[in-house]
This record gives sequence, structure tokens and C-alpha cells, in this order.
Amino acid sequence: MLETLNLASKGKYVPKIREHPGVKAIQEALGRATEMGRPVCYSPGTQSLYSTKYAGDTAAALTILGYTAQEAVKTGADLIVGISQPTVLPVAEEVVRQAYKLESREDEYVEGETVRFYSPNQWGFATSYVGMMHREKAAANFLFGGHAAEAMVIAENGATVGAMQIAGSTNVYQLPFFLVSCEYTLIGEDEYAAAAYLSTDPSQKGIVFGQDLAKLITIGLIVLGSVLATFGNSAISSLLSM
Amino acid sequence: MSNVSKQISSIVLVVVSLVILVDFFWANPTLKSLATDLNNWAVVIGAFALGLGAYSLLTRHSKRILQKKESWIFSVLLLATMFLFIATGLITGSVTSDEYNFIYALMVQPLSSALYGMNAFFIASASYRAFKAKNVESGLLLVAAIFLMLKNAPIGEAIHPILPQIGSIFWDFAGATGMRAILIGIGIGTLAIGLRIIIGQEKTPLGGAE
Amino acid sequence: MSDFIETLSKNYKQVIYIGLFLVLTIPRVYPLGLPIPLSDTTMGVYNQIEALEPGDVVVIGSSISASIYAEVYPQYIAVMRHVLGQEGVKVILVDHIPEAPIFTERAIEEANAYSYKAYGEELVHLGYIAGDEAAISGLCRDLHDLLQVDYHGTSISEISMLDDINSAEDFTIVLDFTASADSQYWLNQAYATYGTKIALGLTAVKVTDAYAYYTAGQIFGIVESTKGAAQYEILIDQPGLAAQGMDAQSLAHLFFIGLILVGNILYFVKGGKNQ
Amino acid sequence: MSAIASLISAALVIMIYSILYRENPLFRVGEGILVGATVGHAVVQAIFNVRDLAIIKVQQGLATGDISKILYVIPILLGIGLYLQFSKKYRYVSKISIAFMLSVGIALSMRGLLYNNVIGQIKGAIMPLNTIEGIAYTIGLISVLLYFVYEEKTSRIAGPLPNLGRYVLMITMGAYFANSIMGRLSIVIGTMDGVLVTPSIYLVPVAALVIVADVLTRRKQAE
Repeated sequence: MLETLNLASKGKYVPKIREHPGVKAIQEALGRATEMGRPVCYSPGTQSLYSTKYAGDTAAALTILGYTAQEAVKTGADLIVGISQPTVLPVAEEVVRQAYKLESREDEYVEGETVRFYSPNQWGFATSYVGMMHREKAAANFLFGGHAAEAMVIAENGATVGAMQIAGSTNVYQLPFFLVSCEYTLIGEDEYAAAAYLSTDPSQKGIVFGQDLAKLITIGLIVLGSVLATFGNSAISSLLSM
Repeated sequence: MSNVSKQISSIVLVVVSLVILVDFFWANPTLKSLATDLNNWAVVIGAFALGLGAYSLLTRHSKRILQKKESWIFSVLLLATMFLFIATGLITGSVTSDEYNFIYALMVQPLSSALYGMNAFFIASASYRAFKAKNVESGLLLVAAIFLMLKNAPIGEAIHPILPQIGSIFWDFAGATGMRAILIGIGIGTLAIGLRIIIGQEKTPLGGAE
Repeated sequence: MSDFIETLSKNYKQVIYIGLFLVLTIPRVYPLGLPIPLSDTTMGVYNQIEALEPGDVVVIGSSISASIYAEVYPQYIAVMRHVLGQEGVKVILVDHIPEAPIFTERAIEEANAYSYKAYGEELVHLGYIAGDEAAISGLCRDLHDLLQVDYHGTSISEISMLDDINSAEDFTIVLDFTASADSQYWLNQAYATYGTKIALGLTAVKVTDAYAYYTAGQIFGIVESTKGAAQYEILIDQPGLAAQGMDAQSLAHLFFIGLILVGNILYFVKGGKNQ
Repeated sequence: MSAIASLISAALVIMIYSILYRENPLFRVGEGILVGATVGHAVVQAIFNVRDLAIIKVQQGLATGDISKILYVIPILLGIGLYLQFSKKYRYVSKISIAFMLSVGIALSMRGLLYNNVIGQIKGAIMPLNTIEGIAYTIGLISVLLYFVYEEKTSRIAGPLPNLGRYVLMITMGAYFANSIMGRLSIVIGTMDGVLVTPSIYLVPVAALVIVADVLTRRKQAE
């Protein structure tokens, strides 16, 4: 499986990737915010950079943050990024600063205000983020990365202030809450695919294709294993137990 | 100069992740203790990172106070509470001392459980707003949710013993299909993004999109 | 009137919040006594404990932290009360996460444990043992080899009840209260290796995985979330917080279902238009 | 806890719940206290972490000559390196520290998820196809997996299955949504138990009166 991913990432074939409606919606939300003259806010999750479960999630959220920040500068929407984990803070600052630089609007980046550190505690973070959304009357709210039980507190308050919300997470227990409270939800792997989709580098799309192949192989294994199991053969299961 | 640093960063990425990955496939005591140490190192660096966060918070709020910005008084409250905790922790020398436990139980516990519990209220408003059978998808979402509620609350079984059984069928099905597929997808996706980061294709998380 | 309805639909959230507040508080003031049917899984735990004989050894593990306290602690204390009431049964308490000992001590105090069992003779609290699966494996293999002191710092060799308790072979049953992986560790180490009988007290989310073990006969019971705790309180005839909370639970679930239905009725009455 | 302490705790709970009505100064009091307290707590823990995990180890290492312990100087240096991001000239040093944390995290989650999510779940998914459940689970699972296939050609070949997968996904989400309710209700019931005791219970009518007064004055202003 690893090998497939690796090969596909280097492959010359650039596959056509289905776009998740949530990705397009990011631009829509930014446009709407500019029209209304209200800011947009972004949270890359409450999990640290070295979280053993959500490191990938955080990394994907930071990639999507880079895209969102750049698009926000382009459309002229005010961006506020709320940070929970101190390890994510320097990275998020750098990502957003770069995005402003790429659009040569460095002067609009306000140190300590565009990217704000709140609290490493999920509830400390949630109250600040919720308070900020209420006070700034956020027009759009993007929630990516690993969120825990604070997910719904943030998302429902976002719905209350009338923000258009787009969320993505790999925390399976929080996904249902995002799904009911947000306009668009990127479920699990959708978030990773979106991160790859948004990057300008064409080879990144190759890796999404690699992921697809891995899933097809998975399906093959399950079907083969189940058919064999029906006839009392457990070859595949024991192969996987090695 | 920054070129050299980029190289160092990539070397760090590859070496450190390889050690941890190889440790998983090849049981070797030296490698194992090295992997554990590397993990502890990350925690130590993470602890230093907290200073960045505290500094950022401190400057933002002291600016508010100095400029007498609107509602600066809340910034005073925030910083005062922060120093109260730091002082209590450092003076008593531990986060389990009686004094520390007292202020923690007085402030952090009620406030965090209040926020956690607030979810129940949001489940109520979301039930009303979002669970509308606009199409097949939202219809299925709603039916599954209702049967699961009747399975969990004791009242379901009191109404009719078959209700929890239907709920269990939904629950088992959800776990064996949708949840399993999401987990497999996340696993594959994490492998992919991990590979991209390690081989240096994914630059954003290092803050180097240039 | 129409003015009133308009304000209502504009502020529907606040109306719902007040509604839920009432649904949660009224049963606290006027208990309704809604029925709480008993589940097989809870009965399994109860019957096994009832069948204990003097000299039997019960190990109670805990991974209770502040975040699962509301769901698991009521079960923990209800089951502990039941076990304490069994004459001549030896009880070993052990914690699997650093936060757990505080709650274990709290339960000992609340259940008035020392009036049932003298400490060191029929009851011991080993405290938190670091090392995840290795800790549980060590406990099952040789308790005296793994530990030097108990939670209070008393030397293990001075605790008389532990003299003839060495390995998992001497544990009659193990009860583990958790939302973490230690339930799995107990299954691997105690059940799979020594055949010790195991039951679990779990959060609602965690029950799913465990249910398969129950149907396969690998564990003899599960206490499920506050619902299981309420059932247990009724079984031991000591209705506590969980049983009292069940009225509110039942009503609130019905309230949510009602909201979903009302939302849908209004939606279709208005012709499915966007609101 | 004394009566005054429980009164303060209950008051804080009510302040936080006031956000359900609208954003207001009392909520901001709760917000300020919670943020200050949690950041302060984290700072204290971080200081102790650095002391226990690093400095003590280095001291032990120096005393005993254990190299693996002396090496704990490295994370201390990398940690200090993080602060070089304030200097334009040496900012690159902080990137090394970040690369280090990122690689530990990503490698740990890769190996954890490979085993638990991929191999473990595939193993769990293999079942005999001689029962209705077996067949339904397998078809359901495959459909959702196909829904997560992004390449356009492949997903077209799969026909109606990805759509079916979307439906299965919705059932899953509904079920998981509802299944978490009991736990969350337990917490709010527990929180309320702290408020609904004397003397804290008297705060409830006070809060209600404040809200009613606010509604009335706002209505007057609106007119």
C-alpha cells in the first residue's frame, strides 16, 4: 500500500479529482463575508502538532488554512485565526503571513490579531472562540483539524451568529455534530483529499489517486477474504495478523 | 543560510520519522528506548512552545489594557487569573497541592463542565433545525438518530421492547459499515499525508510555502 | 397572536433552551418514577457478585477521569457498594490512569467502605500503576513482584490479605470501569491467560466494542453508562444520583425526538420551503 | 467545599450559560477567568514538564554519565530555538524544532493508524457471507469506501454504489449523533446538581430576572 502511494505520487499521470462541494464553498463563504463586510474565522483544531492521533489532521488543516488565507486576502475578507495549541501557533502564523506576502498585502497582517492564541485547554479555547464569533459577528467559520467535544459548542454558536460554516475532521465522534450544525462537512478522508486538491503542485493529486488505489485494494482484500471465509478459509485474516 | 536550515529540517523529518516507524515493525530494545526518548523530546519542546502562546496572549491583552480599549477590564481579569494560577502552582510546587486543587476545582471544573454540558442544549436546537427530511439522506440521518435515542433512553424499552432492538440493528450496521469505512479512509489518508510531509512534498505545515 | 408566533419562531432557540432546562429540572424537584427496565448485561454483573462466597477475591480497576466521571463514577460506586456488602469477600482496588486514585478514594469515603471491610484485611487500594498493558500483565503474573507499596505507602508485605493472593489465578472476578484501552488489557492478560472472569463498566460510546465480547461469553456483564448505573442502584435498592437522573434522561430524549418531529411537521406544513 | 466557594462555582456556571441568551458582559467574565486559568495551568504544567522530563534527566545524566539522559539537552536547545522566530535572521532555527515535533507526531500517527484503522478494520470487515448481516455489512462498507474514491473515472465505473455509500454514511452519522446524547446529558445533569442546591439555587431566579429585564429594555429600545 505504501509502495502504491509512493509510486503514484511520483507518477506522471495527473488524474482528475472530484472536487468536494465544501472546497468550492470556501470561496463562496469568503465572497459572502466581503459583501457583508464581516470577518471570517478559522480554527485549525485543538490538537497539537505531535498528537499521536491527530497530527495528520492538524497538518491538513494548516494546508487548508494556507489556501483560505490567500483566498481571503484576494477577496478582501478579514481573517481571524484562533489557535489552541502553542505548537501550532508559530506554524499558523508563518502560513498566514506567507499568504499575505504572496498577495503583497503584508501590511494587512496584524501581529497577534490576525492569528490569535487562546488556550491549550479545549474549553478555554471554545469560550474565547465563541465569544470572538459573537463579538465580531463572523460571517463565515471554518473548522478543520482535530476538534474534540468543543466541536458542537463552537459550531452551534456559529450557526447562532449566522455564519456560513465549513468543517472537516477525522475525529469520528465529532463528525455527526459538524454534519448537523455546518453547511458543509468534509468527512474524514475528505479533509486530506481537499488539502491535496488545494495545493497547486500537480503531483499532489497523484497521491490522492494513490489513496484511491489503496482503497480499491482494501475492497479487494475484504471481498476475497469474506468469500474465502464463507467457505471456511481464513487465509486473508491470518495474513493480516502477521 | 536558510537553504542549509531547510536541509537540516528535511533531514530531521526523515531520520526522526524513520526511527519511530522502524521501531514499530522491528522490535529492538535500543530502538524502542530511542523512540520513547524522541517522543519525550517532543513533549519537552512542546512545553517550551507554550511560552510562545503565553507571550502572545500577554502582549495582546496588555496592549488592550494600556490602550484602554473597549472592555479592557476583562483583559485585566484574564491576566490576573493567569498569574494567580502560575503563582499558586510555583509557590506550592505542584499542581496537586491542596491550594492548587482548591482554585482548580473552584474555577476550571465548573466552567469546563458547564461548557461541556452546554452540548445538550445545542443537541436540542440542532434537532429542531437540522433534522429535516428534505431528501433521502437527511431522512436516513433522522430515522437512525430517533431509533438510537429510543435504544439508549430507558423510556424506549418501556414503550415497547422492540424499539431498542431496532436501535441496536442500526447501531451495529453503522459501526460495521460507515464507521469502519471512515476509519479505513482516515488511516490511508494519514499515511498519504505523512508520506508527503516526510518526503518534503507537503511544505505548508513547516510554514514554508514559498 | 400572530405577533407572538413570529417572536417565537424568530427566537426558537431560546424557547428550546428554556424547554430543555425545564425538562431537566422538573424531574429533579418532582420525581416522575418513569420505568427503568433491567438489561441482561447489568443483571450479569449483579448475579455474579451475588454468587460470591467468603474468601473470594474481587479486583476493581478504574480509569475514571473528570471527563468520564458523570457517566462511569455512578456505576463504580453502586457496584462497589454491592461488593462491599458481600461478607468475607476480599476487595482489591487498582487505578489505570494517574487521575483515577482521587475518585477511588472519594468512592471509598462515600460508600463508607471501612465500616464494611477493615483496610488491609479485606480491602486494599493499590493506587495508580504506570505502564498500561505491562502493568496489568505484571499484576496478573505476580502482584508481589510488581509492587512494593500500596496507595498509602504501606509495604505490600505488611498487608495480610495479600499473603495468599499472588497472581490472576487467585482473582475470582475482575471488574474494570473505564472508557480507555485497559478493558482490553484485562481481557488479554487475565481472561485469555488465566481464565479469570471479567465484567466492565463503560461509557455509552465504549459499549459497542464490548458487546461483542459479551455475546461471545468472554465477559460476564457490562454496566452501560448512567443507564446501567441507574439499573444497578435499583438492584441494590439504593437509588442514587443515576436513578434520579434517569427521569431527566428519558424526558430529554423524548424532548429531542419531539423537537425533530415538530421541526419536520412545520417544515412540511410550510410546503418544504426554505425557512 | 464551603458555601461561598460553591456559590462562586454556581455563579460561574450561570455566567457561561448566559451565552445561550446572548453575548454579554457576564459571559465575558466567565470567559476571562476560564482562559486565564487554563493558560496559567498549562504554563505551570509546562514548567514542571521541562523540569521533570528534561532538566532532572540531564542532571542525573551528568551525575551518572548516562549519555541517553544527557542528550535531553537537545530538546531544551530545540525548545529555546523556537523563540528565535522573533528574529528575522535566525528564524530558520525555529523551523528545525517544528520539523522535529511534526515528524514525531506524523510518524506516531502513521504507525498507530496503519495498524488500528487499516489492518485492524480490514480484519474486522472480513466475515462469512452466509448471513443477511454479513452480506449487508459487506455491501454497505464497500459502498462507503467507493464513496471516498476521488478519481472521477473510477467513481463513474462504480455506478450507484458511491451514492448508496452516501446513504449508509448518513445512517452512521445519525446513529453516532444520537448515541453520544446520553453522556452529554449526564454531564449537564451533573452540572445542574451543583447549581440546584441551596444557596446556589437562589441564583437561578436572579438570573431569570436579569434576562427578563434585559429583554424588556431591549424591546423598548427597539420601539
